[in-house]
This record gives sequence, C-alpha cells and structure tokens, in this order.
Amino acid sequence: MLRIHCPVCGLRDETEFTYGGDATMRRPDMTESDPKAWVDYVFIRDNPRGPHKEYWHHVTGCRQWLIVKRDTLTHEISGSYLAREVADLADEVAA
Amino acid sequence: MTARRLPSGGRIDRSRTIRVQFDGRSFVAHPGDTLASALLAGGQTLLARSFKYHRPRGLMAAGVEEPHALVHLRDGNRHEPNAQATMVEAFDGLKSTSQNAWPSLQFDVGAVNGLMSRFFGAGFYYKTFIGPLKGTGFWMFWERLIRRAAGMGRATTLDDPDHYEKINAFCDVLIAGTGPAGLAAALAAGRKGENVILVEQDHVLGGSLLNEQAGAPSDTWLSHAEAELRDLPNVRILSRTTAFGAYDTEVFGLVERFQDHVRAPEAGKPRQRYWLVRTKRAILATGAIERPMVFAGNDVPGVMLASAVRKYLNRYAVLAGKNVVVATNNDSAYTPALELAKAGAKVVICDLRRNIPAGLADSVKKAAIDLRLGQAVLKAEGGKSVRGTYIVPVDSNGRATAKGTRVICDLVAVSGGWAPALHLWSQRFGKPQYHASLDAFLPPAEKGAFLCVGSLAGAASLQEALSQGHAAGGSIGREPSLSGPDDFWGRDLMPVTVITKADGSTPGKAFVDFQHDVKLADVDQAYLEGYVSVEHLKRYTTSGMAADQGKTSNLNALARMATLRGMEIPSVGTTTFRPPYTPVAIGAIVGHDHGLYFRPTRLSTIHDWHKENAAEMIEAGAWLRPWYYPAKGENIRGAYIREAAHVREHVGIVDVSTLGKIAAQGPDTAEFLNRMYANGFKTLEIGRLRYGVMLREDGFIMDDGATARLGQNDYFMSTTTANAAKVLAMAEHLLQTAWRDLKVHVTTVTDQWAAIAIAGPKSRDLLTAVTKADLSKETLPNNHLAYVLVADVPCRLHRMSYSGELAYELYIPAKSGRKVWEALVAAGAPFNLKPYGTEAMGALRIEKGHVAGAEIEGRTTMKDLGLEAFASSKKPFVGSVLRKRPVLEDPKRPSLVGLEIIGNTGAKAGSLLFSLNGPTKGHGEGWVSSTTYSPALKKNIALALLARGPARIGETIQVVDFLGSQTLQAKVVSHHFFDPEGHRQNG
Amino acid sequence: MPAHGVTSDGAAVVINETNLGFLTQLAGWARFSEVADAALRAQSLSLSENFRVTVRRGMVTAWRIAPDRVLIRSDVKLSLESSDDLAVLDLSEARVCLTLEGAGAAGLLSRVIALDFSEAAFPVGTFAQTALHHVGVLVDRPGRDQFTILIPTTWTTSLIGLLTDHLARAA
Amino acid sequence: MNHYSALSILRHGLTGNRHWSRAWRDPAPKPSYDVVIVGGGGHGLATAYYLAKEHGIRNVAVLEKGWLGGGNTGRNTTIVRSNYMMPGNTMFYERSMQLWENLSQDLNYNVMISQRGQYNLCHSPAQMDAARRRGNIMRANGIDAELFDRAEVMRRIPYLDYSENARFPIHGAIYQGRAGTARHDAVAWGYARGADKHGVDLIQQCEVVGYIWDKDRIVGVETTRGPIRAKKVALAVAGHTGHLAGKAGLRLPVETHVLQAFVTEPLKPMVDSVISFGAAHFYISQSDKGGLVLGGDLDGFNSYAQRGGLPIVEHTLHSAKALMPSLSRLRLLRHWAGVMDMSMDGSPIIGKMPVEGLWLNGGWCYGGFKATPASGYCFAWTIAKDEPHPDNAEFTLERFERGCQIDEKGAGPQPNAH
Repeated sequence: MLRIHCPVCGLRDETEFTYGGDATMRRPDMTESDPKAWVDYVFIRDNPRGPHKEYWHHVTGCRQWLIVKRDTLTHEISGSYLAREVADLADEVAA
Repeated sequence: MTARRLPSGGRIDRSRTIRVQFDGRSFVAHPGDTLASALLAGGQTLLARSFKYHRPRGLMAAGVEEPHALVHLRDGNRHEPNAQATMVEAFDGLKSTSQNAWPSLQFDVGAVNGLMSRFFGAGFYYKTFIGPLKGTGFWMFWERLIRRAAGMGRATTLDDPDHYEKINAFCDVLIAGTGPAGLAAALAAGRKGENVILVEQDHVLGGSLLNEQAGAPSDTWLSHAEAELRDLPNVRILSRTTAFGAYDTEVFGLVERFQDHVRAPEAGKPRQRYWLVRTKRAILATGAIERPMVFAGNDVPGVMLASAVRKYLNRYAVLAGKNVVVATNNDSAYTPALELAKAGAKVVICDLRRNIPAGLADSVKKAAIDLRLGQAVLKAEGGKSVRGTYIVPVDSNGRATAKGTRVICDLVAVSGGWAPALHLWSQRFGKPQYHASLDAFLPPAEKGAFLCVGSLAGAASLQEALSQGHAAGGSIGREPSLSGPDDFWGRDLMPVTVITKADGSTPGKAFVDFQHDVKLADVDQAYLEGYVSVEHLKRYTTSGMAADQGKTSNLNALARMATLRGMEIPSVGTTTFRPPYTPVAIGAIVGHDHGLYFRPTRLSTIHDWHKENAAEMIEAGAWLRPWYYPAKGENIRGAYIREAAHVREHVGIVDVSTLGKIAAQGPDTAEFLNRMYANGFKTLEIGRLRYGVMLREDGFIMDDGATARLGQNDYFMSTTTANAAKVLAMAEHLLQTAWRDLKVHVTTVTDQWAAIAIAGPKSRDLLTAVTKADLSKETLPNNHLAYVLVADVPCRLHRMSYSGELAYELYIPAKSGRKVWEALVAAGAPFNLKPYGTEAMGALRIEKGHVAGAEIEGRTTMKDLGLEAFASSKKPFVGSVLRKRPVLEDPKRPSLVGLEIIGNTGAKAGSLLFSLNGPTKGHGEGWVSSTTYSPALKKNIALALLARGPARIGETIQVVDFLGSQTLQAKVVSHHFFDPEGHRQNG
Repeated sequence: MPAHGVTSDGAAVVINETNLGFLTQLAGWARFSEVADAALRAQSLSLSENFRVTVRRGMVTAWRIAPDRVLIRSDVKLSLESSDDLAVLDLSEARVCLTLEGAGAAGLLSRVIALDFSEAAFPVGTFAQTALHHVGVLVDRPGRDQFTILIPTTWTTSLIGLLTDHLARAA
Repeated sequence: MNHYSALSILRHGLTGNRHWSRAWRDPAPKPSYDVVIVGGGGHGLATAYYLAKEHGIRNVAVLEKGWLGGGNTGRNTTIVRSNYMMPGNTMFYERSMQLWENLSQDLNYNVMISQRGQYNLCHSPAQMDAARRRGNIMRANGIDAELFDRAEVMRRIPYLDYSENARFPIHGAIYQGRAGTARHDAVAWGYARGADKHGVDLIQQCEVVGYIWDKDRIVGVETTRGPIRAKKVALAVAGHTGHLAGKAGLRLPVETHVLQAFVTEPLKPMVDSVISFGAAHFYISQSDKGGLVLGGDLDGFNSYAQRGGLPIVEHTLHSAKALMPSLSRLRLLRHWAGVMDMSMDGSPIIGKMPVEGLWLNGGWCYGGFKATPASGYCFAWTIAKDEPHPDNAEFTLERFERGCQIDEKGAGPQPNAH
C-alpha cells in the first residue's frame, strides 16, 4: 500500500485517494480543434518505467488533486504537490 | 519411534492437565504444549498422509516450517482444514482429525499411488490424459478423479460463527521476532522512547531462547527483558501474531490469533485481529529455519530436524526417541545431540565433515556419543516409523564412497544447515544475496528502512545477535550480554545436503519437497527435460508451491539443480517470496467488512417511510431505492403498471433524493457550465432550469441532468444517481488543473437536499394546496423554479418533467425529507396521491422516450441517442472535438428508436434486432435497451438502438431473445411514444 | 442512540448523535484568505493557516478544509452573502454530527479509520478529513476521549451501524 | 523429441525416468532470422508455433529476457472464456476458445483445459439486462450462453450468500458452459515444445535492448547476446509493450498496471466452476491441486513492480467472504502480481506498426491468457501475410483516432477502469 503525502492533510493511506493517471499530459486549449491533439491527450501515454508524475485525487479528504512524483518500478514517492499550485503542469514538477 | 514425556523439565505447566483429541483418541497434555508436542508425548507418531503418494508422515519440525503435520481442527462451523499441528496451542477439549486419508490414517488406500510413483514423475499430467479424440472430454473425465484425490483438507460450507477485527496501527519501529536479537532491539528502541510494535508469532516471548533447557542462564535475562518491555508504555507487544507481509512505504500486515488458543472465543472477543501497521522503520529478527537433508526415506516418521528434536526436548520435555542418529553437515546439531545423550538417549552422530572443531569433538567424547566423521545417512528405513538408518562414508559431493553400516534407531535428527527466514525482506525487496560460506541466502544488514538482525543476518553467536539487535534498536542502555553454546552453524559448514549412492541415485524415494511429494528424481528429470531455470523447476515439479511455500525445500531443490547444471547456486537463481509468510485466515483480513457491511449503504432520509409502507427496495449503486410498492398479492409487474397508470391519471410521488447534486458557485460558473456541458449555458437566467448533456473527454456521453441557476454566481447541477461522483471528480480536476483561470467552486450537495418528484395531472393542484403558493402555468412555467414552504419547511420547487406529465421536483432540506414527504402524502388524499417506485418511473420515462443508464452506457454518442440538438455548435466543450471522429459520425451506427412490440408479449431488454427476413446471426442490427408495458398506450414498447434507426421508422423488424427462446416482431417508431408535443408537461 | 458499549479491548465507548446546528462552507479564490478572515472575524474567529487545527470560540467552530475553503459550525445561522470573491454554501443538512466518548473512543476509531489516534499524532484540538468505511468524513477531537464526526447525511445509518456492530460483537 | 502418451510414461517409468529428452532445445542465436519474436510468453510462443505450423515460416527466433512463460502466462488466474459482446472481440475470443478445445491434442501436451463453466453473477435488473444482451450476442454468433434466474443459480451453486445479509443480492447469472480453466504454465511449455519441434529457436536469457535500423526501417534487434537481424520484428511483451515500443519511437494508448492473484491452501473439491461476482471485481475457481484461485481489481496505478498492495488484498478478500461466507476460516496461501498493458479501451492491439519492419501484439489488459491461442494464430497470420486476419482486423492502433474504441465495459479512456 502506498502512503501518499497530501500537502493539505498530511501522510495518508492510498485508499483515501483515487488515481488520475499521467500528470504530464497537457490538456489542449479549449479552442484547439485539431483532433490529433485531443487523441494524443486522451489516449496516448509515455507510460515510463521509472520516475512518473501522476495525478491523485484526495477524494475522501480535502478533495484536492495532487501531482505526485512516484517511481513506477519501485513505487517510491519522491514528492507531492497541489496541482493547483503547480504553475506549469508539464514542467514545474520536473525538478 | 518411541517418544515419551520426561518426568521433569520443559516449559509446560505440569500443575494442570488438559486433554486433546486426534482421530478420536484422547491425549494428555499441559498448558504450554502444542498439539504436536502433545501428540508426540503420547506416542502418536503417524499424523498425516502425503499429498500425492499418501505416504505416512509424522512430525518433522516444531514450528512454521512443518511440512507434514496438517490436520483438521475443531468441527461443525468452526471446522478448519490444513492446520499445522506444530502451530496449534493445546487447549482442553481440542479436537483434531487427520486429513487426506481414506478410509483411515493407518490404512490409507491412496498409498497405492506410492507403488506407481515411477509413473507419477515430474510433468506426469502434461504427458498423459491428452485423449485419443478431439475436445476436452477425455481429460475432464480423469480430472474429476484427480481433483478428488488431490487437495488436502476438507472445508466446511457453513458460515463462520466467529468475528474478526481490523486495527489500524502506527509506530516508529516495527520489530518482527522476539528472539535475543529482537528483544535487544526492542529494549534499545523502547528506552529511546520510540513507539515500538514488537511482534511474536508464539504465545510467549523468547524465540530461540525458549529452546534452551529450562533454567538456562538466558531465562533470567529473558524475564528481565520482558518485564522491562512490558513496563514501557511506548512498546506494544503483540504475541500470537504473525507479520505476514511487508508492503510498499513500510506497511506491514499482521494477524493476531487473539482467541484461537481456546475452544471458542470468549464472548465479545474476536477470534483474530488483522493489524495494518504503518511504521517508519522495521527491524527484522525472524531467525532462521533449519534445512533438512535429502536422502532415501527422509520423510519417514521419526526423521526430524535436529532443532525440532531439541525444541521438543527442552521446551516440551518430550524425548522424541531413545536411539538417535544425528545427521549433520554443521556444528549446530551437536547441542541437541549432547542434550539428548544427557536425557538418556543413545546417540550416534554422523557428520559429513571429516574434521570438526576440537571443542565439539571433546564434548561428544565426554558424552559417550558415537561420532562418525565423513559419514552420512544414505537411507532411513521404516514405514510408519523409522526403524534404522543406513550410514555410509561420503565424498565431498555427498556420494557414498563405500559400503556402509546399518544403525538401528527410532529417531533421526537432521541438520543440513540453516536458511535465514528472509521472507518479509524478500517480499519487499526481491532477491537476496547468496553467501557461499553459509550456503544460504541472506538479506543485507540494512536496506531502505529495514534492518536485519540475529540469525536472519547470519549472526555467529548469541552475543552477536544481541549486539546487532541492540545497535539496530538505537544502542540505548547497556548492551545485553549472554553466552550461549558455541555451535554456530555457519562456522565450518559443509555445503552438501543431498546424499546419494556413488552413481548419484538414491536407494528409495528421497524428498526435496515433502508436502508436495517432490522427489530428488523429479528434479533430475526436470533437468533432463530442460526445465532448468528455478522458476521452471518450481512450476514443473511443483516444488516449493505447497502450503508451506517451500520453507524446507527451496534451497535443497535449488542446490540439486545447481549440481546438475554444474553451476553455483546464485547462477541458478532463487525464487522471490510472496506474502503471506504463513497462511492467514480470510476472515481475519475481512474483519467486519462482509455481509451487510461489505460496502456502506446509502439511504435517502425518506427511507424509513418506504420500508414502513412495504416498499420493495432495490440496489442502485450504493443506494437502496423503493422499487415498487406492492399491494397485497401484487407482483412487480402488477405494481409498476398500476403505479405508472396512476401517475398519468392522478398524481404520484417518487423519492429522487439519490440524484447527484452539485453546487457550482463563483463568478465564472456560466463559463464553466458552458465548457462542461454540450449545451450552451451562458444565457440561463436566474430562476430557470436547463437540461444538459455532458460528454467524456473522448466524446461519448457521460451523463445528463438539469442545472438550475439560483443566483448571480450560484448554480445547482443535478446528475444521474450513478455518475454523481464521477462528474464531481471531473469538474474538480478541470478546475484545479486546466481551468484554473475560472473562479468556480463545486461542492457536492447531494446530502443537503432530499428530493421528491411529483408527477401527474393533479400535481399542480396538490402542490398549490400544500404550499398555498401561486404555481399557475404563467407564474411557474416549465423549466422554472420557485421557493415554497411545505409543512413550514422552506423548499425549492423545480418545474420539470421526467415522466412527461405535468411534474415538479421538490428539493427539501435533507433532514426534513420525511416530514415533507408525509405532508405530501397527508395532503394528497383528496387528489388520490400514490407513491411510485423506480420501476414505474422507468416505465414512464420509456413512454416519454427519455434515455437513462441503459442507453447512456459508455459507448453511445449524442447522435446515437437523438440528443444532437442539444449540442452547441457555437462553443467548444468537453469532448466536442473527439465526438466528431469519423466512425462516430457514421450514419449506420445504431441510433435510438422506439419499438412497438407486435402481439401481447413484451420484449426483453438485451434482445437483439434483425431485419424482418434477414438472417438472425452475428451482432444484429441493434439491441433493445429498455422495455416496459405502457399503460398509457396499452402496448408493450421498448427503446432500442438500431442501425440507421431514425431512417427506418415504420419498418417491421425482428426482436430476438436467443436466451429466452423468444422471437417477436416490432414496429420501429419514434422513441417519443407518449405526448410527443409535450402538451402534458408544458400544460 | 446513545449507544453504549465496549471495544474488544474492554474500553468503554458511548456513541451519540448530536445536533449539528448550522454548517456553512466559505470558499474563495485569490483573495480567499483576506475575505474569509474578515468573514470569520465577524464571528470572533480567524482563519487558520493550518489544515489540522480546529479554531473554536464558544459555539462556533471553524475548520480550514482546503487552501481555499473553510467550514464553519455554528449554533445560529451565519448571515453571510456570496460575492465575486466568496462563495457561501449552507451544508447544515448535508452532515450529521456523531460524538464518540470514552476511553475506548480512539480504539474504536482505529478499527474503522486509517489514522493514528494517539494523542501525539492527533492532539486534542485538531481535526482530520478522512475515510470511514469508504465515506469521506471530518473527525474533530475536542477532548482526549472525545471525538466529533461529521458524516454525510445519507451514509449515517450505515456508518452508525458499522460502529455499533463493532460494539455489539464485542458485547 | 519424445512423443507424450501414457505409453511413453510407462516406458520411461520402467527405465527409471533417466532417458527423457529436453522438451525444447537450447540453441545459440543465429545472426539472422526471417522473423524475430520478442517475448517468450504464451503469446510469443504461440505466434512462433503458428508461424511455423500454419505458414511454413520456420526460420524464427523467440527471444526471452528471462525464462519462457515467466511473465503473465505464469501469473494469471487461468480462466478461459469467450463471452465478449463487442464486434471485434466476440469472434476473436471464440476462435481462441475453439483452439483451446483441441490444444492438448494439437500440441501433444496436456494443457488441462477444463471446461467447467463460468457464471457471471448479476445483482440488479440492469445487470441482468446487460447480461442478456451479451448472452444474445454470443448465441447469435454461435457461442454457448445461458441466462439463469436466482433460483437456478441457487440450485447450481448453493454455497454463495443468498441470505438477507447479502449486501448485493444475487438476481441471476449468465453462464458459459464451455468456459473454464487451463494449466497456465503448460500453455507456455506446450507451445514452446511445439514451436521447437517445427524448428523455431527459443532463446532464453536474451534481452532486447534496442533495434537495428536501416534508415527508418527496423531490420533487427540488439540483444544482450549480440545483434540479431530479422526481416520482421514482432513484439509480444505483455507488461513491457510501452517500454519496447518506445525504443522504436512509438507512443501507445497503453498504461502498465499491476494485477494481483491469490490462492488459498489446497482443499478437497469445493468450487466446481468459475464464478464471477457482479457487485465488485472478483472471481473464484479451484485449481486441480485444490487451491481456491481468487482474482480482483487492479491496484489501480501505473506500475512495473510485480508486487501488489494490501488495499487490493483486502478488497478481494472482502468480496470473497461477501460472496461465499464459508471462506472465512480458510487461509490465503499466497498472493502475487503481474504487470498488465492496460489499453485505453480495454481491448488489445495486434498489427503492423507505422514503423517499417515492426509488428506489435499488446494491450491485453487482463484478457491475455484466454486469448493466447487466437492471439498467436492471428498475429502469425498478420506477420506472414502482411495483413490482419478477419478476427483481429479491429485491433488496430488507429482505432482511437477513428473513433472505434472496442470498449467492452463502456468505461471510457481510463485504463484502470477496464
């Protein structure tokens, strides 16, 4: 079981969260009309074996969406942030 | 084998006598005994029959590694198969029986398999029963017989009368094992003030120290250590508890056998407790398990691990045999040998090694033990009990170099070295390191938040184990000091455990995996056939896959394969260990979460009224909803038709509190809704409602519902019951990520509002009477809302219709839901008000052609469901681009139509549609999604998705239910069956 | 209600449903701290920087449940208006208030909630939003052996059932 | 090569089982092949077998980084069934079922197909309707299916919870009698032995680390045992598809997730068919050895660790006891995990990739084991003929941009929901 640090609530069991997938995918602008951009966003994943940035929703806690840095091979978690506070979702958490 | 209880000694309470039963025979025991020690003390040496060959088996071990002695425990609804006799504490009245034997343990017909064993080698099943003909019949015929012969214990199908609990626990350090290293660690960490959870699978603390003779110097230290730990408020000691699994982020699963050592749990006490422990770090002090040797007859009752013989002697005061052959390849068997001699047994030691430490040789000599160096047991003889051994001189590969001698004995005590119990470590981290000098896999002393100490880490002495533990705990206080026997197994071990004749074969069956009856010859055959990787070996021979998960077999199988391949053990590999360490009762993990509490139940605040008024309830996700309110003797069909007809004629109320409700607030809410829904929302005025359709990101329909604008910045969205959580989560996601530019907050208010739909031609009259408000068509047209008082409760009245009737939804502060419902019922009498359930609600919406979950099933588009008119072309919204993908625009896609069924029989939802004279094969041209008898039309009708549907109105098609053997014809019509112009709802 | 009982450790617990009074959520955006603080000051409270500490004065309690949200329980209805910077939402009907009291209260909660209820980890005067049998609840600890739980109204019967099932089995 | 039969067992038994020969050879890799299949699991081995047997393409190597059948082939819950309703799926899985039914004879290797039947329980009228639709599609396609009401289910499997205490009462079930279980390891070994017999080189301990390129065309693979050239490179590496496709510059509609499986201690026969709970993702069957085999949900997050967590252990066991209360006193013996390529619609991808020289078979979600024979059969066809077989024609990579997702559950583009 993962224990995930929620910046609002503290360290919590995975069971309080739902998983939201790859957080590096940038949602196209609402005005984007090219289907390719949307197909990419909705369906295509890098699916890395190793470091991964991903969304978790603290659904039975503060209901904030987090971006969590986790290794998909070791499950080690190296950071978590409020999605809303990350200025550029794709790049900011890279550090 | 002539085991007996010694007149004194041991760690049992001789002041009390209890009785345990095995196969109907009664045995005397004392508190402190296990079932195994009690049976051994009573001379019962035959305890089980093996899995495949039904060979007689007795005790090999005294702990979790016991592969043979699995029994049925208790009876009736507390019956339990596959209990390890070595792990069952004796209690008065304990009942146990043998398993996997017929007609009896003594005379088991299945033993005939043993005679055929040469044909039951590795891979036997893969090569036979293929059958002469095509198909699976031949194999399945044999499979029935094979299944009956396989399996071990018999399970009951009765419900478990006991209860279980889960406890969430948190600590700074979890220590597994209370041998010297674990205790030393706990003392240091406890003194430091850390929150410690100390876990011991036994009912007493001490681990290996308990195998010392009672009164040994370590007893004093043990009692002081325990006393100090029990005084520390920050140390929680869990005995009778097994740490069964180590999981990511330092989470451990423990099972405490809280009340398993008694006949039945005390009133109010759970049988077992499942502890889910989150710790900051873990100290593993789980010890080591002795390795057996592989020689012919190594499974005969009376062939035991030397450490087990010692444990029975010192802890339970049971002398397992009078004439003992000790077979070893290391120092550790000498202590039991000396103690056995002291207890009066005649002892022969055969040690594979040609040289042993001088100290050992001296003490053996003093004890008049017959020591034979460079020799090993080639064969143990006997059937239901060992009668003697054949001892041979061996070379450095364990092969006999000359003829040997026969030694009469009733006990063979074996030590083939030790395997550290690294299961927990391996579960978490995978592959351990092989140490050639110890012929063992060891975890590193430190990895991540895990420290390994004591025998697990290969500690060479009692003092080293204590020092390691003390250091791991934090080195607080004085380091404990104790001296133990100088008999470290790893000091001078000869890494050979397989004893064969000169030609490499064994004079009889030599077992590698005892519980699964895997023989040395099976490993050899697997090698011949190329199943040489450790995983192939394991799977092909089933070695290590029995209920003991290879605790005594893994290394010996691996060693043999390494020999055959001419490789070092680590090159052949090791299997990683999987949780649980020892089997755990399913009930323990489940705790209270079964039966009605399998999942929480969600109830409307009007629920009790429905129950009191005899409603049949139905599950809708987590909710229970009134399905129908049967009159006396009425079935569901009678009830829903009556209820639906009543709504069309008079007025009905239905509890719709389960609808998802979301408060959307903030200055940008209109823009937010505009993006969320396919419809335009910018123009929605305060006090108005609008139906909306919401898509998934991939352009398929996700949900629909009405949104009300309550104020300038204040909107009230409703969703379907099923999708409420999904819609809210998606809105939150978008608002917290891509749409952070929008000043909007969404909050669930599903629980803030109870909701009642009031439908039927008399609904306005009823509501006017109840609210005393002006609800005329002019003041409150369709899709408008008003604030009203019902029974002094301030409510919000939405005028909108799902049934197609003149209808309203009344939103009531939740806690007043029942009060308002009852007020409506009371005031409804003159209007002939009746409640209706979800079945009638479904009938009404089908008549009206509204889609619901059966149509919005995750694969349909707005076009498919005739909702295209709601999609705005003036703005982008979630899914607006992908919904236009080419295949989704194909006019041949199944689209929503109505069906009028010809004849008196209704169609079944899930029936397939075919052209009238076409073949009824393949996927059909569509399917029936929802059906009902329409009381309004006096017809059986249905909603369906039909290829090119709307273009086929007027066509007659076939409706086929293959499963129900029913073929009907239906006329394709518009799905707006009833009042398509909406006169009634707009009236 | 109230339900009296003991845990399987023998420690006593009393479960009771109490009057919630009024529950109001304030939510906002960039100016949330300022606007919410002002609104709270009108109730002689202030906005906590901290997501764990309960702010209580008299009959009014405030929990900072998210960076831009605060939940206020009060005995009288608050007179607050939504604006472009503040969204006010009445949730008085959406939660039921349960109290657990007694030496076994923390032990009972440990059986159903994945939180550390030791005083060090969950001090008196703090709160947490968490899951009780898969349902999101708010747990407040006004005293050592005293917990207040806000449960979404429609789950209440089921969750009380689960809690009392523990006590009944332990009886 | 030994032919397996009762007679051969007898003969070898009488001679001390000392003369068995290898089930397959252990050749060194050749410098080049017509087809290199990456991945020695069930799918890769079956592909090689059918390439050789059906298409006469025998100059084939299967490269396996570990040991044959060491991935999901050996980690699943062994269920075979063909109860799919979406066009594109239905006949594919039925082809698989038909291949299963004669597989032991075809391979001369008993893969222990046990057609003991599978129940999918329904817990609401809506689930019954959905089951009827599925069953009707099966029947209309010539596949066996029956729909049972509650009373019939109770008569057939009386040990489930039919009491007032059941949180989600059983309304009925859809049943496929031809469904059942197979011995998973034997499937890999049987195909391996069959492929080897036809001349395919099975090369273990050979990890592919990259591709050999000729301009923008793949002409071979770089491996830990040296470069191996191939006219066609075919990937069948469940769980690692994204990783290896990535090396070829492909991004896929796939996430890798971990799925656990569970087994109890061995018991005398108790559960005689496969039973799927409808109120939660849970299913149970009993192995021939006697262990009850349990399966549940994905752990739910991207993972390449073959290791699961306690939440799903709990979830699965909760479901087990909810469905069958008497399981309470039985003990869980072991739980383990495999990694799944979860595609965005729950259905697989089999076909030629946009990169020249590369074919791919992946995205099996949890459906991979039952698909093994048809997957190999159709993939071999696709590789041999450069065009898909009609049964895998829908499993394209392009279906996502075209809008024809094959979404058996209707769950949408959320891999952990399939």
